[in-house]
Amino acid sequence: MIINHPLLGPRDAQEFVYLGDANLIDRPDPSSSTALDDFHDYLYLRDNPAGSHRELWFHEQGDRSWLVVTRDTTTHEITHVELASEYAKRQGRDR
Amino acid sequence: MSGINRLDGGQIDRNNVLTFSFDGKRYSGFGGDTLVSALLANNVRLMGRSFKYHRPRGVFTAGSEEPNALVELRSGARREPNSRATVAELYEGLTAQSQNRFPSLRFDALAFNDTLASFLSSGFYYKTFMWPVAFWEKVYEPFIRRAAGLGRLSGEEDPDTYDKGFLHCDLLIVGAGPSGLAAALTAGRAGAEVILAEEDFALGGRLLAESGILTDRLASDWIEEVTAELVALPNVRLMTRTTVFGQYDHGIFGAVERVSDHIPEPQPNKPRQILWRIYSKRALLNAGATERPIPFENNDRPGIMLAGAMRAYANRWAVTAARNVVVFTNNDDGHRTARDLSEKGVDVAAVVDCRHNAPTSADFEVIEGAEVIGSRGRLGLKAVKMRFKDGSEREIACGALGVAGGWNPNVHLTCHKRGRPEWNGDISAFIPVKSEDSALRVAGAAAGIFSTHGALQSGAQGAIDALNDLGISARFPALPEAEDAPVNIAPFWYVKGGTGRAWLDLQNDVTIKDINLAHQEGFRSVEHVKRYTTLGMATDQGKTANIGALAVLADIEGKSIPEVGTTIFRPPYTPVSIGTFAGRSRGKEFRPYRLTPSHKWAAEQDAVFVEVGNWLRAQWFPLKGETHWRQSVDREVIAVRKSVGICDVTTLGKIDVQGADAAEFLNHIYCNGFAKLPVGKTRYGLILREDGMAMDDGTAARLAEDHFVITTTTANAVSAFRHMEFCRQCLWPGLDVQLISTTEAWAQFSVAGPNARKLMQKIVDTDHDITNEGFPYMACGEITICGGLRARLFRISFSGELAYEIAVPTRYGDALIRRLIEAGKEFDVVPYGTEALGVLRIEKGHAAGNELNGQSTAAMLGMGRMVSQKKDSIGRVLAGRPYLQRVDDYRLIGLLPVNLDSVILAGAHLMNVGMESCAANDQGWVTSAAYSPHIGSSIALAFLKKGDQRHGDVIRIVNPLSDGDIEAKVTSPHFIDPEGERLRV
Amino acid sequence: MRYSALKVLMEGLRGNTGWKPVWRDPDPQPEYDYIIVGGGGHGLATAHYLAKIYKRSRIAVLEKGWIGSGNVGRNTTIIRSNYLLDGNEPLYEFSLKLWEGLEQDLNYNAMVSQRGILNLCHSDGQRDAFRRRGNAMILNGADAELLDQDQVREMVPFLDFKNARFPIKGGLLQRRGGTVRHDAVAWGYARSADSHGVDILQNCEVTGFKIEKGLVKGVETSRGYIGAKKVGVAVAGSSSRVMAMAGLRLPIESHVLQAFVSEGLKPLIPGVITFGAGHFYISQSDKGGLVFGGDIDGYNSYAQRGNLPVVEDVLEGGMALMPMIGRARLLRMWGGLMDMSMDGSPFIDHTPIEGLYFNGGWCYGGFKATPASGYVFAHLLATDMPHETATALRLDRFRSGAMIDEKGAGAQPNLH
Amino acid sequence: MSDHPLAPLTALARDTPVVEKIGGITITENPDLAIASLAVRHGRELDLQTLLTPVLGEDLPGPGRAAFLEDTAAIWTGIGQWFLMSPVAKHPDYAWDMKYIVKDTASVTEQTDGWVIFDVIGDSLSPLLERICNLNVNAMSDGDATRCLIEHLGCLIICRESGRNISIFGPRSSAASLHHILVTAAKSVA
Repeated sequence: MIINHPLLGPRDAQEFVYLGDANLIDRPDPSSSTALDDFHDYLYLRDNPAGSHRELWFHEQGDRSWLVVTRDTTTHEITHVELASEYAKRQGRDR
Repeated sequence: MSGINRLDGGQIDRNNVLTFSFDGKRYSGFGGDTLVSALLANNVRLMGRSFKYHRPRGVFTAGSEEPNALVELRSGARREPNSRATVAELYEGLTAQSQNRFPSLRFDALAFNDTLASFLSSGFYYKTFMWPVAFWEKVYEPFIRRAAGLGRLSGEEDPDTYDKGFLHCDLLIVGAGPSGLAAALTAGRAGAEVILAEEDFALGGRLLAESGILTDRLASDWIEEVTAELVALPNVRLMTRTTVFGQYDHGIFGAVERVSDHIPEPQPNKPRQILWRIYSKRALLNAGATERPIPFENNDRPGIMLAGAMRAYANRWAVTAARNVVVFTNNDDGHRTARDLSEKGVDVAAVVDCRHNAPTSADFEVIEGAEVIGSRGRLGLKAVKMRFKDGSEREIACGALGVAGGWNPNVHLTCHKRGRPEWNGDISAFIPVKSEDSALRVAGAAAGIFSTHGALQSGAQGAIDALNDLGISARFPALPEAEDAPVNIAPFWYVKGGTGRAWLDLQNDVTIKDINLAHQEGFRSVEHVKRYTTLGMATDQGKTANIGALAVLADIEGKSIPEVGTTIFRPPYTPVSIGTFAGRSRGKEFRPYRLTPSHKWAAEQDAVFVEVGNWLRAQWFPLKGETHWRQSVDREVIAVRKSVGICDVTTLGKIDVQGADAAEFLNHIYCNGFAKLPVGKTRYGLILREDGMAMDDGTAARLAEDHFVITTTTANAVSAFRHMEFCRQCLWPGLDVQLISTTEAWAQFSVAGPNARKLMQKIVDTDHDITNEGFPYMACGEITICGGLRARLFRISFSGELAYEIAVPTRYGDALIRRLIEAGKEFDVVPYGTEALGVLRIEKGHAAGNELNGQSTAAMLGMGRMVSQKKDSIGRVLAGRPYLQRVDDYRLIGLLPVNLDSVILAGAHLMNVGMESCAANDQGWVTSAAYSPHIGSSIALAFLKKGDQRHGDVIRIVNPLSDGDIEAKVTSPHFIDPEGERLRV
Repeated sequence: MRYSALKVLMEGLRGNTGWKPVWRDPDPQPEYDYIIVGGGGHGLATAHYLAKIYKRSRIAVLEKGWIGSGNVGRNTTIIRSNYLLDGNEPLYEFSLKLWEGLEQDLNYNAMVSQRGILNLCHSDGQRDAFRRRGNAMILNGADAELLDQDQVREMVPFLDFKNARFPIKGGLLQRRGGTVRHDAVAWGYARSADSHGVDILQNCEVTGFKIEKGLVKGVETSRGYIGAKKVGVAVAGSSSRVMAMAGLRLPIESHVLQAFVSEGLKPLIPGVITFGAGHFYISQSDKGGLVFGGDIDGYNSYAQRGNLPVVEDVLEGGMALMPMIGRARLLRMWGGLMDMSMDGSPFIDHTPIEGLYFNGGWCYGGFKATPASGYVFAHLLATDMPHETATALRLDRFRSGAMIDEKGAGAQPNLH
Repeated sequence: MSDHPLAPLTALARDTPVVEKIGGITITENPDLAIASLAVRHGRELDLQTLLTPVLGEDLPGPGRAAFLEDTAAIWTGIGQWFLMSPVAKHPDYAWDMKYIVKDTASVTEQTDGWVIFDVIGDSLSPLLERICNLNVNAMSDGDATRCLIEHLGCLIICRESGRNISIFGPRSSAASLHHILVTAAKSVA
């Protein structure tokens, strides 16, 4: 596969390490009263769609940036790639 | 003179006579021959035996789709079983043997199976061999295994090497027949980066196999002309002997280039083959088509072959399988074979055409509305039996039969991404579907365009369309005039009636009867039929067989072929040598080595090295006279405890953590607190996974308010860094923190033992105070040594002794170890390896890989209280789950054998005294064990249920693998200096 | 119809005209007591044991395509019970015992061949872990032997002992491990289930569940609505897709695992061998093909096909372990769809929806577990109690923290 | 300036750099480059630039690029991260010197000994490179700098002169393996 890195252009997927569902960015609030359940759902449950999937790839043999890649799990077609840090900031994680 | 079946003409070099041997008999052929063409020239028709019935077989095709003529090519360690003789280029001294026969090709004992055929029908083995129970492994299966299989591997290491590489192009053109050449010409002239890959050793495809299909010039002239132009174009890469075997995601194709298979052995330092991963923006498939047979009774005799192959042998290689031939056809193409052969002086006894409107010929008899219904000649065809339209029968003597059942486009590559071909009634064949991302287009016969004119035109147009996607404009080139005959075919899939066997899959011996039987037994889906009968599972993946089986199924079910369905092809297009995929990553080069800064010095000391991940580390340093590793290790351990030892600990992961928020960041990473760690101090830290289990441990040294250097275990260096980057970029992107690995940049040595300080004081520059007061336990700092070399000093200890870790730029590591050993002479300093390191840490009760195996909680490791509840760190929340907090969980303990002579083995399990040894009574297991020269016995660390409350108890250590069962006392995991006084002196 | 050597002989003499369909092709009934979703090995085995052992009736197996079209027909055919943890080992050992009696139980020769499985170790740490595992196996009633380097060399002299990057230090051997003809497992269970009255409904895709007040009533299918008292889902690979129709999210990801077969060769490799310093395992089929595989591609996928990097990784391992296979040719590569669970272990449990039961999350363990999986799933469906060998395989185990993590890799499916 | 007597070794554990000539290709170990990594602190991009411009004479290079100045080179290595390189002789303690310049606008880390550097020079390097790494060599122009995998090793390739002169940075501990890979490939295409 080839991942179109937002800064470096098309890169071989071999340079990346796959983590999984991009929802892993949305780490729950540990101080919440429902934290235990929230963390269980966050860490263990997956939509695992047959189709468009937002997922995390780490450019380990590249610039070491984490990317959020939107990829179809039935065709492997990649429709969108962005820096995970940008995505995370949009989710308000830098606050 | 080579061969009584040699004809005039052909693209062979008659001045280049090559001698070769088959089954020990010597023959000669010409340059440009394949093994098969040369054998046919020498009147050899019998070339192999079938898989199941061991039927005598001859060549069936003229290409890589060959099911029959499989041989063991070459000899010794270079022997290659199942080599398709149809594509084996002849070279001087080539040796080949027939395979899957015993004792000889002409007489094969296992041909006995053939007489039992009716008992060996499809799937018979599922129905028997069940009694007596024990007989399967002992009697039935060994026999079946010996009878099965095809060729033999040598059993020796492959002596050749293989390369791998990457290529990039705008347009990959697969196949260099008329459409491929036209495409290459078009794209090449447009200036695009083009790769033209051809599995054959010559360019031209069917142009080489036909005569007179270009009407305004000789095909050979045009090929020459085009080749010359393409060679001259710097943007075009011509790759012959290169098979594009698979299509993968995003325009990536796998190809194998056979660099040295046409010579006896590779040149020195050169590979036998190269695996190319071709990264293409667009690709065009011009893989041509494969002819299909018309099965009839005993249609598998040596001498019976595809008509197109018969024609190819005559035109390209100037050979015929026999001097008198018959052609059996359902379309005009068969007549072309008859015409070409009779023009070359071969006696065409008859053309049997099942159509009623067959074209006539002045040169040979055409019998229309007729069928071939049988054959004679066990080891070589003697005659075929045919049936006229009025039902009367006649036998025609002939040495070869060409069968023309029409052509199937080679759609294989279009299926590799799970694309399903669709039926085209005009040519009665499956043609490719357009790939959804248009990354792969198809042209020429592969697209079902069978005329030469159509192939040329569609090839050029395909290139223009593909380049158009890329914004490259290409112009339609001037192309030769060529025959443009329409496909004139009357679908006729197999000869009906008859009681004998008609073969569909020649290699796996699948007959029409087998398909009927499978269907009768309820195997109706195409996939079921394939799997039950093994149809299409042979080395040719059923290239000449599958369509016939579909036709049989269609007739049984009264459906059309597309209604019955199709089967898609998997990579590779043709089988690829396993060595090719491995490339140079073999033997010692399987993975790169990582060498420590003291490696050269350690090698000079005759150190014994051990693989730790990709690292090579000194395991121990044997002295003269030491005959057993234990002597060396014990000596090293004792020396550390008594005086001082030095160990290269460079392999530990080192990560530089800087930034205004570095401390807060580490507070998230480690379960214990770091915010308040003073500058100049080091602290042990435990990293949990988010699921609350221990991930890794190490130390963090605070060199400045905004600067930490942390260590990870050797094994987790990479994954821990990845994890920290995830936390930095994805979870806390607002923190001002920067990470970089410095593992490689620093050579780090542990100097441990009561005399460690004395030794260090000899190399640390005097303006640095490293007394216990000036540089206490867990201190860290940046210093200089040996008169000005910048270094880092950490007062940390893995051994439990007074110890320092000293780090210098890696290039000075070699000099430093030599200096330390020199300076340490007065203290009898010893270098110690990973074994002694292990003993020392077990004596001290430090957890390592065997304890930190991803299945341990902080509590199990005795660090439950370290998990700070005052802050948010990774893993804190889920570590609070009931099962991770249960009181009867395992706890790390020490074990001391009751009988000091008994040996404890890591991996043994723990049982209570007097209880039966079984899973239900399992109390835990030994994680690490060693002989402790300090204690004078075997000692161990273990996880024991409620172990923290059972110090002093006696427990059994059982090792059922070797019937071990000894008693041991449960102790604290700290065998030496539990109070940690030695660390602080 | 009973199969036997005599029957084969008689039919041979009669031109094989008397063989009957191995299973019927019935029309769906309006309602069944038990519906098994998924006509793979596990689903068919479940139906077989439900009917034969638990004497239940009115059972149907619903298969969206042709039976055995999933992983039972795509795997590398290995059977073994060499697991470490008490949550797993009893189930796989139970499975191995069922394999050992399978032909007689089914009257169908699935070619269960116990030629042994050898896991190689290349470091002291690996050997310690193997000793812990081997002992755990024996304590759970399985067989295991720990071999040193010489014993390994004697058993498989063709491995690379002289030039290895990661020298072989020993191995964990389970002699009762081996291989089975995978398709025959599906066909054998189908034939037996059918003979016990189970309706096997092919081309019958489940498109939805009918659930009222938290109680399952039946399933919508491509062949119409079918009512059911109890529904058991065994569709590993597609578990998330199917269970989503019942509104459930699972601790599962779907990944692709590639497998490979070489051209047929004369006997070369006795049993199953797994490389401990890379991703590679291999055996040789009765037909002579080398059957091998390695690790999953590592990304979520439903495509049933993989990519080249993993192919190369696997074959680099192969060449490192046995450089004699360099001139053997790779004939075919394909991909199977894995239910990768969050701790690498499966689930056999009821769901929050009454009457709906789930069997999945098998990672690569599915094929070897087929008989036991079917047996214990049948037990659960019939008795509503977990079978004694499957008490730990609960869907909600991550809430309590009772993971069954053989590899210690944590909640990351592609590491299991 | 330190005057300690400890003698350094090259990454190939020699006193002097190894030079290999194979066909038209020369592979030379280059131990003479001091390397410091630079990682900009949050929101200090402009401050860093201001402090560095006098030293570099130009802006830090962007993604995938390297800038060569008379005795300093800068390579983009990641978002907000660069390698700065200068002769060891001039900067035996490069990281310290750089930290002095950039102050608290960036994190500086010593990287000199994290790497082995092979300078590969020849008339046509693409036959060699296409055997070892997945780079579209023909598309690489002067000053391109990119990470890539070479036989399982994460490396950094800098294109000094397109197709004729490149530097390959590899992990120092694997210097011998990387050297073997390069030499083997060079012989294979020679």
